[in-house]
Amino acid sequence: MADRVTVLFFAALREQIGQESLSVTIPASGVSVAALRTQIEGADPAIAQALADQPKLRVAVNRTLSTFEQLVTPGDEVAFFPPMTGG
Amino acid sequence: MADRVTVLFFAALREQIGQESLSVTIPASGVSVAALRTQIEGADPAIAQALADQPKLRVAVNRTLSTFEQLVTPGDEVAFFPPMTGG
Amino acid sequence: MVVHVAVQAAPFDVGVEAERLSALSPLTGGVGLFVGQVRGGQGLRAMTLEHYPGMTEGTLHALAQEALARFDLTGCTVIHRVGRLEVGAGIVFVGAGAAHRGAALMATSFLIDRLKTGAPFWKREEYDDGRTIWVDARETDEEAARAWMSNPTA
Amino acid sequence: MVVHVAVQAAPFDVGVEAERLSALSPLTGGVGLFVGQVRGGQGLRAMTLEHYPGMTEGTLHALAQEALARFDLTGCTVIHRVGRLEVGAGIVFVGAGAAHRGAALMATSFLIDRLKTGAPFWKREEYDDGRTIWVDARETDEEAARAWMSNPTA
Repeated sequence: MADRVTVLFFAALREQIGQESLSVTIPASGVSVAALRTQIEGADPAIAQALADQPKLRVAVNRTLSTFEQLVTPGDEVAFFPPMTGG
Repeated sequence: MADRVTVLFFAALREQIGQESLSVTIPASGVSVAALRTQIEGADPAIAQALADQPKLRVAVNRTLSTFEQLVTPGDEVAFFPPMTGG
Repeated sequence: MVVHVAVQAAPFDVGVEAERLSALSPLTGGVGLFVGQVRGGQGLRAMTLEHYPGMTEGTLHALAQEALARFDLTGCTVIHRVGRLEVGAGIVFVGAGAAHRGAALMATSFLIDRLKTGAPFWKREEYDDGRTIWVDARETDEEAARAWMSNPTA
Repeated sequence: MVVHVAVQAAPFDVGVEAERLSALSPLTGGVGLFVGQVRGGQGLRAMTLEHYPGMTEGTLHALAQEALARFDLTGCTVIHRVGRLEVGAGIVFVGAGAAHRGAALMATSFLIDRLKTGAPFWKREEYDDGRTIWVDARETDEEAARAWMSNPTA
């Protein structure tokens, strides 16, 4: 329970995956966003497909837009989503 | 009475001259705005001074911005004013 | 493409004017608006807006039509007040509706830039110490208006 | 310099928001405003605006602060609606007050350009024939946002 991150999906991604959040165990030392992505893709083919269908996938770590190199540590909130279309 | 134009003054010009309109007799064949200006300056030193005090004097003939070369014919309305400052 | 133009002593209602533009067409995606108001400071108490009654409305209509011709709009509005206006009071309202925001925002800038030096209004400022001063046309305003003239396709 | 930010399901009142900006300071000479609304056509019936509740308000506040840092403003406002909105309904309101119109109008453009691709909102369109489509980010919107990034002093 301690070494977990919350993963959120929004918009088309949430709809395609059919769930809006996951709780994922990671090493206490942390992983990159890219490694976290590979981990959740490996665990669920529907997630792998949905993420692959987003050529311009965006990620936010702790509610701030981030890169896929960003380090994620336990307790973080990581959100994946398509390009934003507000306004 | 037939060969007259109405001359209007606005803003600082109106205030300095102390009147807002004149009726001026011109030749039936018309005159340029520049000639009309010379005519009214000659008739009233206060007008001459007020127009001279406006280095960027503007003129409208029949309610359309015009040049000083524009021909003015009897019945026209000619307005002199400083640069406009709306908005 | 609907034009609404008014020259009036009464205040304008920005909410009503915004709604007028929003409701012009179901194809409107964006509405740009600008309100100019009497800016205080340096002891300014009020301004009096003088205009050339016979010429003003025609000039504003021509300006609105030029905006319609230049930008892809669903409509536009120009309202200018006249008379004595205290600090904080609205002087001018311009707005434009369009399918896309770029046209709406460009037309809004165009209308206010051109109106500043291209319509027969004059401002007389009134200060706390009793001085009254006719506002000089600002060179930057004339440049802003000229920029639109030298760029007729924007 | 006062910032007003809101994320809400309820409609916004453009008149109230314009007045809020006008009244911020006696030194305000101009207020720029923009309203984005659901554009109809091609059988579009409504849109649903989804957002990232924990992130949205912070992003909008950061955007408003960036506008204050970039332009000489008396204040600015960003309001974005969420939920289902029918054709003609307001989606977004941005506005900025300033001593001079240039800053107010530039800030208004900046806020809407950056908000389009820089805040966590997503639009799902709903058509008369029952189709629903997630709106793709437009390349022109991303260019408009990038233009402000490569021009940090404007």
